[in-house]
Amino acid sequence: MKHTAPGLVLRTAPFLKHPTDTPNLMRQVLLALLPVVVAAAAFFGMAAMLVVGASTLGALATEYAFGPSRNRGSTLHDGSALLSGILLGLTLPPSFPLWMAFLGGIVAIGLGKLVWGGLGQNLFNPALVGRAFLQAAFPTTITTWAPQGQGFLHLSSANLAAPLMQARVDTITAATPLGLMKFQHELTPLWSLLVGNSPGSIGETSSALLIVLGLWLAWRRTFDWRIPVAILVTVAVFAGILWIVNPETYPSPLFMLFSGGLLFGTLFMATDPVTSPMAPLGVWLFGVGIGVLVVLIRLWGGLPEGVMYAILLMNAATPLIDRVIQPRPFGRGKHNVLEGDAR
Amino acid sequence: MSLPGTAARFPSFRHGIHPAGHKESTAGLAIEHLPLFSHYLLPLGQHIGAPSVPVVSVGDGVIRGQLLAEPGGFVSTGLHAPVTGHVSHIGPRRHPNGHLVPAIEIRADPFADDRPPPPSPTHAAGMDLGDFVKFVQKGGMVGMGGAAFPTHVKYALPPGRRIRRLVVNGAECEPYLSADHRLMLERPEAILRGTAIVAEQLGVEAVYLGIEANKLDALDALERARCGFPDLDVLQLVPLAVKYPQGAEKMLIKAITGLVVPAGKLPLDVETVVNNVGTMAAIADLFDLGKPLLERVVTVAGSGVRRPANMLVPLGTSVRDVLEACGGISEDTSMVIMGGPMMGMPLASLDVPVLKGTSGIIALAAKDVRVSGTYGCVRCGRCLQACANFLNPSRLGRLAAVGRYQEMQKHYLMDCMECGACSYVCPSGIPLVQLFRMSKAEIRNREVAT
Amino acid sequence: MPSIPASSPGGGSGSQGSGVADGDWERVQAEFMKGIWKENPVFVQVLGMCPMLAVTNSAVNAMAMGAATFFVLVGSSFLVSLLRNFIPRQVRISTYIVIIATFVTVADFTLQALLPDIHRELGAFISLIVVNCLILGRQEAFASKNTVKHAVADAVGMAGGFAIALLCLGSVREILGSGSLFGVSLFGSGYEPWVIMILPPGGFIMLGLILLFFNWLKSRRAHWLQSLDKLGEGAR
Amino acid sequence: MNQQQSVLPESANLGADQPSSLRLISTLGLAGLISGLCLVGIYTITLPRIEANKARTLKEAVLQVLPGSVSMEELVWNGQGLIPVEQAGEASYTESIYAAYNRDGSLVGYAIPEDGAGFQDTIRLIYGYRPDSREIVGMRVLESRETPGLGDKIYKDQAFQENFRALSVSPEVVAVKHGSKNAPNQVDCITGATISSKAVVRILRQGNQTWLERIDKSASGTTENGKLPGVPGARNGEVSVPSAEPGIESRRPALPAGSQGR
Repeated sequence: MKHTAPGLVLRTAPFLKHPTDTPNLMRQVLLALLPVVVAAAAFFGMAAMLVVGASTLGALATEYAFGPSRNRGSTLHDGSALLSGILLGLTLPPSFPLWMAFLGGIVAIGLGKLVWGGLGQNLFNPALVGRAFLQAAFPTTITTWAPQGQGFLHLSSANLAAPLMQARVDTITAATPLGLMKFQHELTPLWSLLVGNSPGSIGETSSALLIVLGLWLAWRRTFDWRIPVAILVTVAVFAGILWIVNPETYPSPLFMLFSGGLLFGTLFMATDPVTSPMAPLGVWLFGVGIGVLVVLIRLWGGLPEGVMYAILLMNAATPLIDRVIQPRPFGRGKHNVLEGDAR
Repeated sequence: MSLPGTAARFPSFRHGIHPAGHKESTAGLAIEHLPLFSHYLLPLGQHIGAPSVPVVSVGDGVIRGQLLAEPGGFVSTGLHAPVTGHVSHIGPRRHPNGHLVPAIEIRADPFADDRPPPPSPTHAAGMDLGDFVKFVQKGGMVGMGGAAFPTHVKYALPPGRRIRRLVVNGAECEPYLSADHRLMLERPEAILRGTAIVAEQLGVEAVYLGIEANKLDALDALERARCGFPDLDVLQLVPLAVKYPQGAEKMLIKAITGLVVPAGKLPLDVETVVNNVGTMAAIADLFDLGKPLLERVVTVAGSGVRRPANMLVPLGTSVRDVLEACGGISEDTSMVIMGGPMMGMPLASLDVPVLKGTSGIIALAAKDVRVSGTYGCVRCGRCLQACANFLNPSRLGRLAAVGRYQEMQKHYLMDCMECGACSYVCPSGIPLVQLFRMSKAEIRNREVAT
Repeated sequence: MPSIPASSPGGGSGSQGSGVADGDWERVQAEFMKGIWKENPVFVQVLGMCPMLAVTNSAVNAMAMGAATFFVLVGSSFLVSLLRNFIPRQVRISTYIVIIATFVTVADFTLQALLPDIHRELGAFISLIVVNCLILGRQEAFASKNTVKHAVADAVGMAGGFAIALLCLGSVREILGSGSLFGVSLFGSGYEPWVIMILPPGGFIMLGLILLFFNWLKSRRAHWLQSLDKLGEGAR
Repeated sequence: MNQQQSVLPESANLGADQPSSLRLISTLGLAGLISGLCLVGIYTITLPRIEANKARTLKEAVLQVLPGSVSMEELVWNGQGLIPVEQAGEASYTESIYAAYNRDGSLVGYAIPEDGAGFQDTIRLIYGYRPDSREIVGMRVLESRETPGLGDKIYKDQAFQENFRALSVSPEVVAVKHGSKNAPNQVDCITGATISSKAVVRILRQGNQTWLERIDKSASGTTENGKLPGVPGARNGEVSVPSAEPGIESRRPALPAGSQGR
């Protein structure tokens, strides 16, 4: 029998801990992104993988170089930089120059996260900051879409543009379903939106796959299910009303839901806990705001796609929402305390 | 772990968490008696409030049940000799919380008669409330769920106030613990008897006994036993959803009656009093047997314990003795907790006594002591969903980290009951409760200073 | 007018010159240098942000704005300092504004006559020099309390510092945003311009990065001085 | 006294030396007076240069959008016909166009300035219209704040400019998707800058709506030798203007309102 006291660990209660930790959450999202990357490879070939790789590399390098100087590289382990890098890559067109994707990764982590103070401090989703920067810096290149099905090994000459040099646009370009809708008033059939064989960003193609992944993440409680529900329902209802009023002018709500980056942005960007409100009511407000903005920008704005700006705008509103919508502490309600003796 | 359905079927409060129960290893084990040990250490301050005042001196012989120290004030209780022997020391000794506190040490007489003394019942029925309160106080009764709040204080009503409801707490929501569970299974009559005594004294209109749904066998045992108590026709046995912190007074009241105790107020303000099942049984023993609080049921469990058990432990027995009676602790034990794993205290040494409020001794092997990394708060909001008090632990944690205590007060820091639910769920491993405790202490210090 | 060895309330960094020619020249130098580096209006005091962000999308524009500001600031500082004992305190701000506005209008017309293209690019921001807080700030804080010599040194330093900052920002933004510097293409025709850099957000981003860099330099310097102190203590 | 004021200006001025209101007013008045004199001076000195600059810019633009022209004349609409601006009364017109002539003094076409909303801000442009072929033969953006790299292609993109070398005005000018121009009245949009391209087309149509009918009306009264009604002999001698000399061709020295920057 042991008589000496063991080397006891002294901590304060509670001593139990829910097994989910932050790297774990990041890993779950990364796991969910794996099928997206595989699907992108199938649709767009090696080019898509290289673009995602370049942006991820940029993100990781920045996190390493400008992260905490005392324990360099320690923040890489939480996986958030990796996640931001991959997410950014997936929002880019497959024929995007690799150097721009790399630059986007740097901006995403540098301006999107580190200048705010690192994980959990940033106001905007880092991947979307990177994308917004690229959109503003290289507006033409980022809206040049390659068609699908050119073989796995096909690399656009734009992909391989030398650093700082222009992407020579291939002769073959394609329009996204939203671009067709906005500028040509052509609707892409729903079936190809679901399967994903329509041009667009690397990660935004197969709606069916994204829905499955979203359900899985919601079931795992990796993200707050309220956000996607709020966004998608708002878009469906808003677009549905417009469609019923005037089906000639406005696309059907299903087209709105399954086209463009709505599903991808909803599932992987809007649900970023750092940049969304905390209290459930605030979360609903956040989701509804994104949904309304997406429809407004898509139908009346100057751009075919509005998910990025919608999410960024609501990111900016998040501190305000969190300030206004607070949980009311237990026992501080207005209700009469002696009422309620029903049972 | 509760099934998703249980939360819906049984009443409960809102928010809270569902930690793994870990109760299987001890829930089926009958309460054992502990052999006699040589030393018993009784700190004078085992409860919230003023320490008791010794009435014996070093060298005095004492017999089991003899008063050692009388209440040192109104919020204070008596202290009794758990064994027959003599007083070997009165002076500072190590309290489980690590401080040196005045204590009475008793060297047990190995040849003493350890048969229980003949019962000397006191009839509660004839007492008025004042005498009843004094009697309970002298009997050393404290809340045995863990907080060790002197029980009689809850019964001492300010003039003009009355109690309509008595809520008996059989929730036992802390993981690992099954002491109350076993008590309800093995001594349902004592619990009901104590409940009846208190209910009659207070003249309540309703009596509830809340039990979490993972202990429905205890509910059955009480249901069977209640036929012996025709007076207790107002008693309702209420199965509750399995959720932490169901056993917190305010949460239990909310779960059972739907009443919300206003923040900063007591259950008394909604004309309710809450007592633990262990306290009820002890009160029954006090009146029926004339036995003050001498011993209590302690769950000894956890991956570091060789032979988990529920033990009836005389107060003052050292933790080391209790653990050795359970086969000792394994070599890889890295943490011993007094109380439950959510709100208990870690022990730096095993040579500390079991107190009136010690509901469990949990020894955890290194593999179960989860030392999680700490990351920045990712604002996931899980702590908001966990906090039964509907606070915003994330924001409070951020404020605490930069020392903005006044702002924390504005965000209702003082409503926090330190149940640990937020720390439990935090994926970033932020020691929220620890930050809140420190902040509260800092706020109190500043208030004292001004 | 007697030369006054007063401490400079505006800068406070004047050396302890005691009216002797040598010391005075040192002080003039100090007043000049503080605007260039230690109290740089943009990088340290963060003044004059409106023109800073609006017109620095090319090096030429930045230089033109810098020159116009230089002219206005030096001119008005000279005049304000010269008239400082004549202008009653109660109407000093109004008078400064009149003086500044006159110089601004002169600059505006001159630019319009001589360099119409640049004037078109800078647009209203030339007229808006009048509300650049840097200029009125120097009058109130320094020129109105110091001799002409020091006031001009201060104005030259401040305006020089401002122009240098403008040029820094304008050069970086032009290089990234247009691939050229002073209109000379640096990377050939294949360069992909970063459009955002010649838009206002690019101004904000670059200014932020430059401020970051300056603060980093400052903290490094403070750190370095601290470790020197420690070394010195250790040696003792 | 001086010294005291300089060292301690505030306390010194606040104390015994409280200046009279007269002193305050006269100081301000003096400052204003001197300032005003300075401004008048600089205005007088720079005005000719500024006007010359503007006139040159305008002339360059007009001659550029109407290839082959060497001189120009500002015309306004008086309700019946187009008349030279110097013959119109002061308040009788609000907008004007420019007639341009070749070396022989015969009419090349009209330069029509017009503006309208672009993607970010007002786009101001001038375009050349030849009534004989009923074509737009040139377009120049005078002022715009379109997005650099995208919208600014409306004046930087050579291919887009090509659209306006021979753009038929009947039927109406329309914008089509990049690469699908197949009729003389179509304008090929710039990829990625559809809104700016369409804005240009919209502004052209707006200008056409205002002026084409008036030009036609005037032309119907025009004699064979290219003389404008009401302007007998206007094309002889008067029009060949030394190119660099300011302020002669167009009596209204400024570009249409707003061109002076903002």
